[in-house]
Amino acid sequence: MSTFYFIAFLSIFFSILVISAKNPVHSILYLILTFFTFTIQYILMNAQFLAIVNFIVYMGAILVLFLYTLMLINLNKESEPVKPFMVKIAAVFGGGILAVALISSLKSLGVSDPVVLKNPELGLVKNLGKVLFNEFLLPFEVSSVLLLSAMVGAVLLATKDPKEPKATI
Amino acid sequence: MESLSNKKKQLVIKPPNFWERAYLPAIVHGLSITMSHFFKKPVTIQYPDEKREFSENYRGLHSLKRDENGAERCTACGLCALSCPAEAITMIAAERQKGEEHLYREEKYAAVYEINMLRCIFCGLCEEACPKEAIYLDGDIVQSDYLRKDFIYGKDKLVEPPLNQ
Amino acid sequence: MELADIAIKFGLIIIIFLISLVVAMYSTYAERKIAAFFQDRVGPNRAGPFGILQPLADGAKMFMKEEIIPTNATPFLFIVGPSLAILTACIGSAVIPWGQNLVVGGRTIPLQVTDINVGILYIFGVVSLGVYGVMIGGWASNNKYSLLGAIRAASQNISYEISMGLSIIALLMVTGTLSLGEIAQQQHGWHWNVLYQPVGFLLFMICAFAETNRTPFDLPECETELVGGYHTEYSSMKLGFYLFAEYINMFISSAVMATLYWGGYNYPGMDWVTAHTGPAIGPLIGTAVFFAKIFLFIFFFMWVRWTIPRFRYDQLMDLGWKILIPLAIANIVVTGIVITFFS
Amino acid sequence: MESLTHTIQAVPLNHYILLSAIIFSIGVMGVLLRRNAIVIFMSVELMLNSANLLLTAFSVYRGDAAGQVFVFFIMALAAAEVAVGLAIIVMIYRNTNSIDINVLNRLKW
Repeated sequence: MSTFYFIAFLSIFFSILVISAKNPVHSILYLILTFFTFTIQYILMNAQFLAIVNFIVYMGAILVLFLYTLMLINLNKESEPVKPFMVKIAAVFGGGILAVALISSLKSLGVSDPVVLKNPELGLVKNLGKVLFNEFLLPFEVSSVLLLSAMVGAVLLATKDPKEPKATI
Repeated sequence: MESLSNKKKQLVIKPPNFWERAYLPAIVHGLSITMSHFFKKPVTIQYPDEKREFSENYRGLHSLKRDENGAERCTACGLCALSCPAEAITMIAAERQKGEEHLYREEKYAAVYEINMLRCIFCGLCEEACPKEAIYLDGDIVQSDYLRKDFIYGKDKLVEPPLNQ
Repeated sequence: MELADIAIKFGLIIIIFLISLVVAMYSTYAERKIAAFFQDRVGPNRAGPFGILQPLADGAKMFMKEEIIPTNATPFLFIVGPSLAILTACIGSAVIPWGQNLVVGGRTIPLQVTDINVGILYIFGVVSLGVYGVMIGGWASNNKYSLLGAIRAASQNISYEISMGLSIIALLMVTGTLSLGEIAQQQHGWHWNVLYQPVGFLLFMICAFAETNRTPFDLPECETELVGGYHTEYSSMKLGFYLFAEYINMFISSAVMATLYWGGYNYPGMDWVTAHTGPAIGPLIGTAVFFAKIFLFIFFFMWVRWTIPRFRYDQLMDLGWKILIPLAIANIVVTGIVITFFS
Repeated sequence: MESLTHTIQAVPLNHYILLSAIIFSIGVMGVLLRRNAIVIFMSVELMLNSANLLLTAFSVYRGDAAGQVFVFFIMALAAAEVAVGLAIIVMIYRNTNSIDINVLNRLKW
């Protein structure tokens, strides 16, 4: 039980560091840690498949891509000029208002039942696969089309225009 | 232009077929070549432990010879130093005193005889110039050392050890 | 769970860590010795008989060396990089089945740390994390060569992970389970998966070479182009960690290949041997066979290293994206057709 | 692993929602605060992930696998989004030599 609160604290801590770190590479590394805490949350809920997929897709592919792009662009530290102080205050204020609104609306609900794992098989590959390929077969296929189109789009966007050889990176 | 020797061969490079472009046969062939080397005897030798035999006319470290009585042959005539193209040899001559007949063969001998091994090119001209057959390049490889001055070999290193010892 | 079970599990973990470290240590020796044999040389033979103590001497040297952290490096990340590399290399061994259940004194001891039912995906995830060690280290060194090495490592790993995953999918269609323990059990006797999935094995092996940064694909650290790649700035034991992580990775990926495709601890005539030697010795023979397979694979890794020259960078990407991925997809399709119509 | 999961499951659903809400708000703040396009993108990922966590919690709470399948779809979507988004960012960087979003306020050239 207390594991959840500890991990939750860590997630919030690291996610604050993500948005406050000066160096973008550091904030990616903090994001990795945040996602790692999420993976632990999934394991605690016995969603093994999601935990591993979170591991592979988010930490292993998406964040590596982020890091890769950032290293490729190779920004200097001073290249991100800070926003004016008032804008910062306004941003924190806006985000805070959102958080307060969400939390206070949650407060009015009262305490709910605890999350109890009724069916320990729920998050296993076998069970998820059955649901995925019966009820959600069409969305699954559509998502494959989405991925394919994203791949083609990314290649199309990132390739240099052959007519303009002066493009540099 | 026509080639003079008519030995020129026209090389035709065919585009590789599918099997060749798969590269797998080539990789297997390469692997078999390296594997055949795996079982071959090593061609290297364990140098300080075992030494490869030198050829007959190998020219190594100099040695100053003694005659059949154990006396030094060198008479400090200076022909070797004169013939040395690298100017590696220096010597100081001295006169033989009474009672030193068993040490030096003639009346004149080399009190100091130095060869700078960093200058020496092991050409063997000193050996050929020597009228007394006193110097021969029949030794080993020159040892490595840490200081330049240690490469200047004196008589202590060059002269042959006495006969009956 | 009883205390004894926990103790046994703990002991097993320690033993597996020790074994993988010792194997990695002696892989460095084997690499030098085998390289020497392939090049008609003798190899290290000064430390101990046949140079058998050479890894210890190397380790001692690594410890003695001066620890250098470059002035402009990010000190914390500079240290995190190699630590992460060796950590991700080590934790992969948790799900590999090292042998059948051992029965000693009426107690059954599974020779596998944990048999989670997404074992392959776990290995896959650990492998995909391995690139972080390289990337963080390369970036934190604040050196152009290191950064180039890190970028190369990232793109290479991402590219080859895809075809690795696709080749595993074809295997999963045959086995029908994600648990490595079950996959090893299914290949009892002669039913090794390589007989059903030869193309898949080839793809997996090529990708394993790429993921462990071994020689035809060692572009992240190629010393002729990038000085030392991502570990240019490293010295002392931090460099040792990087080199060590590579050998542990090689050991683990050899073990995974042996488990997934070459029958794991199974060998023909296994039932007969187990019946004659008893349940305490029989599984250990299986484990020995498993290790023999692993060592064969490690030998193969080294054999390839001294045979095939390094790829050029665009050739590497072409191989990954234009050849291996279509081949893997074709393999999946053919496997599906065969399973649907012939079984 | 089963013994691990049985012991900890006594957290009220509210707290999962609370956690997700806080992380979502942090993501929003990140989008508003930063000017680096990649960091903004990462904040968006943070928001997506908080939704993932909540969906999983709901799925476990209801004993229904559909929520987890939905998380799977969100991950596929996020992968696609990242591929295209990073390609766009690289393209922007090539054209403007900066990934500061304030440079992009004109949207015409």
